[in-house]
Amino acid sequence: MKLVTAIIKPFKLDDVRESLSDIGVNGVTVTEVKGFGRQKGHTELYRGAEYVVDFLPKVKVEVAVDDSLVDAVTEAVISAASTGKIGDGKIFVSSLEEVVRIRTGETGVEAV
Amino acid sequence: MKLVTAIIKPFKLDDVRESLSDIGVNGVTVTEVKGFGRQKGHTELYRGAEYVVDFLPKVKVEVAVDDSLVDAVTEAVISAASTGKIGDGKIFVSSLEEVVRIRTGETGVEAV
Amino acid sequence: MKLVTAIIKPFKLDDVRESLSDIGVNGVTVTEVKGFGRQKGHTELYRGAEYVVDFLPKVKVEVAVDDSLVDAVTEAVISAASTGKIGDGKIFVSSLEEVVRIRTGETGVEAV
Amino acid sequence: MNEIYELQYALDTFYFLVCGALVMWMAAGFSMLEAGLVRSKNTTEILTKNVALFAVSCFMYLICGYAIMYDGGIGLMGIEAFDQAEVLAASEEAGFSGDSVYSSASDFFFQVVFVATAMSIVSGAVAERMKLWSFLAFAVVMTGVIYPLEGSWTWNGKDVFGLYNLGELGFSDFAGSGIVHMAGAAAALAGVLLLGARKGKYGPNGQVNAIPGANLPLATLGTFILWMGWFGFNGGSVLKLGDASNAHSVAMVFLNTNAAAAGGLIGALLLARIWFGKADLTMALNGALAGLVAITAEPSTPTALQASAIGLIGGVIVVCSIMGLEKLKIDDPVGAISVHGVVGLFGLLVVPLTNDASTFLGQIVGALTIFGWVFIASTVVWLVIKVVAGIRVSEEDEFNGVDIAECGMEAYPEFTNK
Amino acid sequence: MNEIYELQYALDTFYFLVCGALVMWMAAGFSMLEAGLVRSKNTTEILTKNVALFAVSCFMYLICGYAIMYDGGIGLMGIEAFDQAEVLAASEEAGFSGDSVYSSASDFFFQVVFVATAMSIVSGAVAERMKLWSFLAFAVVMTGVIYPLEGSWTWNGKDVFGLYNLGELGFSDFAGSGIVHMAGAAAALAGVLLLGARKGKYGPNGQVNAIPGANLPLATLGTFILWMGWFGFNGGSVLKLGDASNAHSVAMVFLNTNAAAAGGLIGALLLARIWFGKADLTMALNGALAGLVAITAEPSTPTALQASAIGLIGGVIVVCSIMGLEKLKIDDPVGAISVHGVVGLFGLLVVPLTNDASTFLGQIVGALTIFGWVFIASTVVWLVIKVVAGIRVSEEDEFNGVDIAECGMEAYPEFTNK
Amino acid sequence: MNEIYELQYALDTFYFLVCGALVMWMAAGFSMLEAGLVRSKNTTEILTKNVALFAVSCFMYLICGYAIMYDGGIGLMGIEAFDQAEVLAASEEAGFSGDSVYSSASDFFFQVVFVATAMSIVSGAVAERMKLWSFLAFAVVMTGVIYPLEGSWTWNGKDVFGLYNLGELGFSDFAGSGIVHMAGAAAALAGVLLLGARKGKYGPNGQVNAIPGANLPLATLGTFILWMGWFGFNGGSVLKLGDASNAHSVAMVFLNTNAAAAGGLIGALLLARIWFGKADLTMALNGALAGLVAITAEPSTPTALQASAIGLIGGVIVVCSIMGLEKLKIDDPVGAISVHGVVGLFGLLVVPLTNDASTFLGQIVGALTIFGWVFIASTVVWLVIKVVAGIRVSEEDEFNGVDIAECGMEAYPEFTNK
Ligand SMILES: Nc1ncnc2c1ncn2[C@@H]1O[C@H](COP(=O)(O)OP(=O)(O)O)[C@@H](O)[C@H]1O
Ligand SMILES: Nc1ncnc2c1ncn2[C@@H]1O[C@H](COP(=O)(O)OP(=O)(O)O)[C@@H](O)[C@H]1O
Ligand SMILES: Nc1ncnc2c1ncn2[C@@H]1O[C@H](COP(=O)(O)OP(=O)(O)O)[C@@H](O)[C@H]1O
Repeated sequence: MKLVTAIIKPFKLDDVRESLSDIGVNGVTVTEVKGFGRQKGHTELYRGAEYVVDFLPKVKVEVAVDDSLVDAVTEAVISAASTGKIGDGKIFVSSLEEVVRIRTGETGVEAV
Repeated sequence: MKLVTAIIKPFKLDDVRESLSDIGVNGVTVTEVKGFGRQKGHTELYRGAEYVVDFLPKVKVEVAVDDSLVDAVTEAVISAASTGKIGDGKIFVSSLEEVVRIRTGETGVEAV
Repeated sequence: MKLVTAIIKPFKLDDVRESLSDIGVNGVTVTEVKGFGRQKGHTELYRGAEYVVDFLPKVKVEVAVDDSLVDAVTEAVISAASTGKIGDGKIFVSSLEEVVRIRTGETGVEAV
Repeated sequence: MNEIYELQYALDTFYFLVCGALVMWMAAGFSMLEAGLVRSKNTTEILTKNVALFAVSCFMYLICGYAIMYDGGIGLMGIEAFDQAEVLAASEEAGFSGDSVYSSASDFFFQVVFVATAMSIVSGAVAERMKLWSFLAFAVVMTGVIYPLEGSWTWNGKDVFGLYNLGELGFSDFAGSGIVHMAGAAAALAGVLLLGARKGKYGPNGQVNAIPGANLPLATLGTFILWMGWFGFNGGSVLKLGDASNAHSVAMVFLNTNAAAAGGLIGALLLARIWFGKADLTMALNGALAGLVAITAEPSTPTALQASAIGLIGGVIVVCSIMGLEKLKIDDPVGAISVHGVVGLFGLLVVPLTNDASTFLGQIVGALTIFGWVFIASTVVWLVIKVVAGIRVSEEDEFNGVDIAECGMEAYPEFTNK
Repeated sequence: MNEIYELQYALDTFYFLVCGALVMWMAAGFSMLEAGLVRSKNTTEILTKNVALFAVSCFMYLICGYAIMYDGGIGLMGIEAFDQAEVLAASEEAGFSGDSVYSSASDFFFQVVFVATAMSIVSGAVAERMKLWSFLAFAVVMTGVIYPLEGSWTWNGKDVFGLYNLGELGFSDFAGSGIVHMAGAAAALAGVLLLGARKGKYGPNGQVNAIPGANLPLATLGTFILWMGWFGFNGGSVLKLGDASNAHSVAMVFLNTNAAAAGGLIGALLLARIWFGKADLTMALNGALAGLVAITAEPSTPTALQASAIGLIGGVIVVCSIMGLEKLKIDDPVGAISVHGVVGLFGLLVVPLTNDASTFLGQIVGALTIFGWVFIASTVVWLVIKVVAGIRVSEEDEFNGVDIAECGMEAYPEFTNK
Repeated sequence: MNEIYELQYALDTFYFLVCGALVMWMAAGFSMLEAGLVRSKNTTEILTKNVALFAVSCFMYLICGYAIMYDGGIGLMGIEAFDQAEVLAASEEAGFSGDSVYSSASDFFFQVVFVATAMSIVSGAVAERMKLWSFLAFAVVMTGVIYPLEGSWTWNGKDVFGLYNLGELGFSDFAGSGIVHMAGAAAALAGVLLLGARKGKYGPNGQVNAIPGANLPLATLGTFILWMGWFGFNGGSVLKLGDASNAHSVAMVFLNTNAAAAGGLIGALLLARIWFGKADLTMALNGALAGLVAITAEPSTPTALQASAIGLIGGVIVVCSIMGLEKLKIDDPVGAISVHGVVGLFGLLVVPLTNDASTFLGQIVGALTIFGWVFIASTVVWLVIKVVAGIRVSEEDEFNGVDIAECGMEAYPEFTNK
């Protein structure tokens, strides 16, 4: 099993979720994160003092899938999340040694 | 060292933490996440327009433990987090190459 | 590629980000988390009833880097995040099988 | 002289309207106080309860409550009529320094906002677990019948079920420590006893768990609104402004009302500091309200120092009462039963100290009558509603928050919660 | 008798000032209502719009609006002068029960806050997408010219462009259901049609997406503030307090205003419950406001039951209107066009039922005149601004929220959003 | 004629009470403004400070402040007494158009809320780092002695320490730009200088860091509340309503107060737009308050245009002052020293332009006297408290927020913070 983690722009979340559904992924876990990268933050102002908000809101999408699906998932994320503008984000793939469904105790592919 | 990551129902957090303490786990890191899976979201209403809140609040619990403890931790989480109803969540186990305690620089089992 | 994950005290975030920049790391992803460990929580009071806030606010910093940079990153985090007081946090290093930049499709070291 | 009477009539009418508008404003105060002291998942519902109970109170009192309490017409029939000759004759009879002559419409307006106040007290105590529509059903009966009947025995001087007369026994309740506040608290207590505590409020070993309110600035704002509105509540209850003596009386009432609120806040804040080691804001707010409730039974006769002391004691009492009710596992999220009930009783009992026209006996009988009637009648009504429609939301709805279940809508839909 | 006239002058002046202060307070009500019903990323901007439009309204009406509407001096020149002999002569002429004689400064104060009310209605409807400075430019023209001209035809009895006279046709609008509320809604509608809907409000297949307001306690507070302020709005519009008959009239206005608000809330809440299955708080709030708007055209002649009914129908209409406008893809985040426009029209049309001095013809012509003038004039002004400076923020700014783009500042900078 | 005097007495008393209630309401305004402009971790504490300082002010002024300022009885002894014959005699002597005769209780009520206003100014400036109980200890001395003494020299006409008389020098401060606002700011400045800036406010290289307030809707609400309350503050300071000339004066004061606030808001908003490139809401709010402070020293003599201009200049000054104080590293989270101090001084200095009864010399000496006395006395008191109990919270408590440390309670316990 693999864990595919994508850091994407928040407003792309619905698109990504849908395109994952389309390829048969039934579950994802989503976290609000803040990203720092090549894309620059913006400046805010408060009573005459400027300050830079460096960190940009991003969303982290995690999907545990069978090894065979990794490429499809990666593709799906890229096609749905890409805007071509800086800051579109990253995908990380890592290996999971075990996956368990808490409710049933099922493991492996059965569990996701 | 392994990292055990559990996605659970929020109101089970205290139970899980306690049952982990019981088996000697002294530290955990918790993140608010939103989950999408077989469990369906609910419908809200605003001025006559319905909308579905797809993502359900979940809690992600991460525990770094020695390899020997992985099964015990998995067991503990399952027993504490399970309600038998859909949406109870998942456990992912992955491998950590290194663990460091920032304060002391200790590594490995010493560090957790 | 490796993923270096550091759990640190929130007010050390800016220092850590700067010291990472200094060694050439251009991107990080940050998550608000709550930690439970040796450092104790504090007590709040509400209308005469005390309650313990167990979980302390922490920040999780994730950096994907080339294998060669792992030690430098670890060093940088330790030096920036350490206060010497309990609760300074942990660093976890794990392996990434693939890294993709969504915008360009670049992979590996090119992608970060 | 007729012009002078007309000016007096106009001034007194205006005085009632201004005071009434201030009391109406208290509805916003209760809303904000309660919205601040519940959890965010129950906030939309408590707001809905508060706006709806205000509307229901106004409607029911207009339909039949005022008629029951003051023998007026059903639906205020005829209140719009104005007869100058009648007004002048009444003024002549009363004399310039006699009873007040003013528009009956202003009288209704001033009275109706009192009913809403009584009802607002209930919503806070039963918050976070009572069904919205069951609550509103209760509001219909409370404001249409239970309160008006009790009001007719006190402010309208009728015999209690034809048996005895409170005024003759020396009962006196200037602006309603008992008639409004304790009455509201009695209805609330009946509801709370039937409802039970919020899930998780009391632990298995008798421990009391804190369930912090989600938005303390709102609670503070609510308290300030109530404090301000109370000037209308007590100040208007002099019932006449238009001669020098009564004007001075109104001024003393304002002064004493303010002094008592300040005293109550100080009393509660200091006691909380000593007892808990921290400056508990919510107790301070309850203390100010307790000071206000305590002085409400008689704000015109105490000196400024006496008013301060009465308020201060009220503030001390309310902290003790809140802690005591917790021990008894009577779960009142906003402290309404303590503030309005326990301190309301205290307010009634100190009246004879400064007002010779009242007696301890009268106060005790009056308090028992009001509490007994409202508590028993409310219990019956709550029970009927419980049987017919249920009064408590399901465990799941309580866990998820009543906002989604009852209103379908979150109060702070964008903010992430811990 | 001179002293009596002076007292009457003082009382009537004070009455205007108190009522004016209450209407000024409505500005806070609109701010809170709108701040509660927009998303958090657009909150600073809507607050800025609201405080700034109030200031602009006060300034422009002072400079030229009042002069246009009531033939006064530019910049209120001379309003500070006081001549006792003149006052007494005027009082003598009017007689004790005749027209009101009071300070012209108090008159201006009472009038100026009405302008701000009309303008506040616009800000809500165009929220979350209109440029701040374009909005304020519109406010300059609306409060300096468009509203005053229309006001001169109605409350000042001038001929409409020298063509016909609304008063002669039997048009009557007591406190401004049409003159203030529908006028504001007409300007809002013109703006909304040119602006278009918020991005994401309407889906590709005609589906209506919910965009929930971020802070419902604020919206509720705003409604309570408006409810309270409305006593000044309608109550002050009797224009005289200082004799018994007028005092009674003021009292009836307070009573009816409250009854209509309560009726509106109940009507909207029940309809929403039946229609959507849930107790929709935002509809209940709109219902209360609808009740208030509905009674505003004539709060002095209905009986209490009639006022309740007028309010209740207003509450029902507003829910239907909001749903209807959604169908038409007219995107009004706070429901201002429905509450003030549609129900304002309804308010005008029911006047003849209780007030014989008005006619249906007069009401219809009046409504068409007000709506036509304000809508057309506003469209022209919006168009000019659109060409010169643009009226809609960029898509990116809309997505990120106008707060950062226009004000550089978040409303809740510390709170994490979903 | 006696009835006329009684009506006049009643009307004037009522006028004081209504204005006093509006000023009391300003306490809520300061609370909300300050609660909106601090960080969420310091919100419970600033709320506690605000409610507690109001109570302390009321209590101390009742105990000894009023006696010191106006030679009354300690603890208001005897204020409750009413003697009709005395009232009538006094009215006769004053004459219908002469000095106002009204209830002394209403006078106290109106005065006491001014003290609280002065004290509220302090809490904002020292926010986020001062110990709660040290602050309250200062409040005891400030409201019990420092302010009353200064008030006795100005509004009560006593010689300054027996040396010179401000009235004789031509000092005039209608409603307290100097006596209340600048006095509060002087005490605040003394506190801020001893306290130092909040940690992190100023960077090592002289850079100024922004520390955004957590809840701008609250800050806006607070400003609207203050704006409304100010009608009582200035309007009541005419001290008499009950004849035509004074009634007109009160009306002019309302008009000018509103015009100045509007002017101040516009001035500050435009300047901020030009200077910073953005429509800075917090500056606009400060601008409105600056306009109000500027006009407070003399709202009755300017024309409407003059009042607008005075307000506008006040709004410009406040932005410059805030930026200037930042340069000097005087850290004032809410801008209280600029709004009430700098603009208060400006308000004093423009009085002679419209009011011939005042002189520049008098204004300057008066300003120096008030500022000198309050600043020096406050410094001494702050120093004593600093030595005895400390005035600043520990670095750790400041970092974690004073809410937990002082009140044990979070203001928004459920919401996740960035
Ligand atoms: N080395 C990294 N490790 C972890 N997260 C990263 C890394 N580099 C970038 N990110 C995340 O990806 C987001 C987008 O990266 P950025 O450099 O701004 O643009 P792009 O993805 O187009 O190159 C960042 O905001 C951050 O959350
Ligand atoms: N493939 C997956 N990858 C990551 N997270 C998942 C995956 N499937 C489910 N989850 C997480 O687990 C939660 C529960 O899953 P769900 O399918 O609703 O019920 P169950 O765990 O009982 O099968 C989801 O809300 C989501 O957070
Ligand atoms: N075994 C663990 N697995 C995951 N996170 C941990 C673990 N132990 C500690 N942490 C995280 O590290 C933080 C600091 O740990 P703590 O034991 O308090 O202090 P220290 O790092 O100084 O030993 C915790 O708050 C928690 O977030």
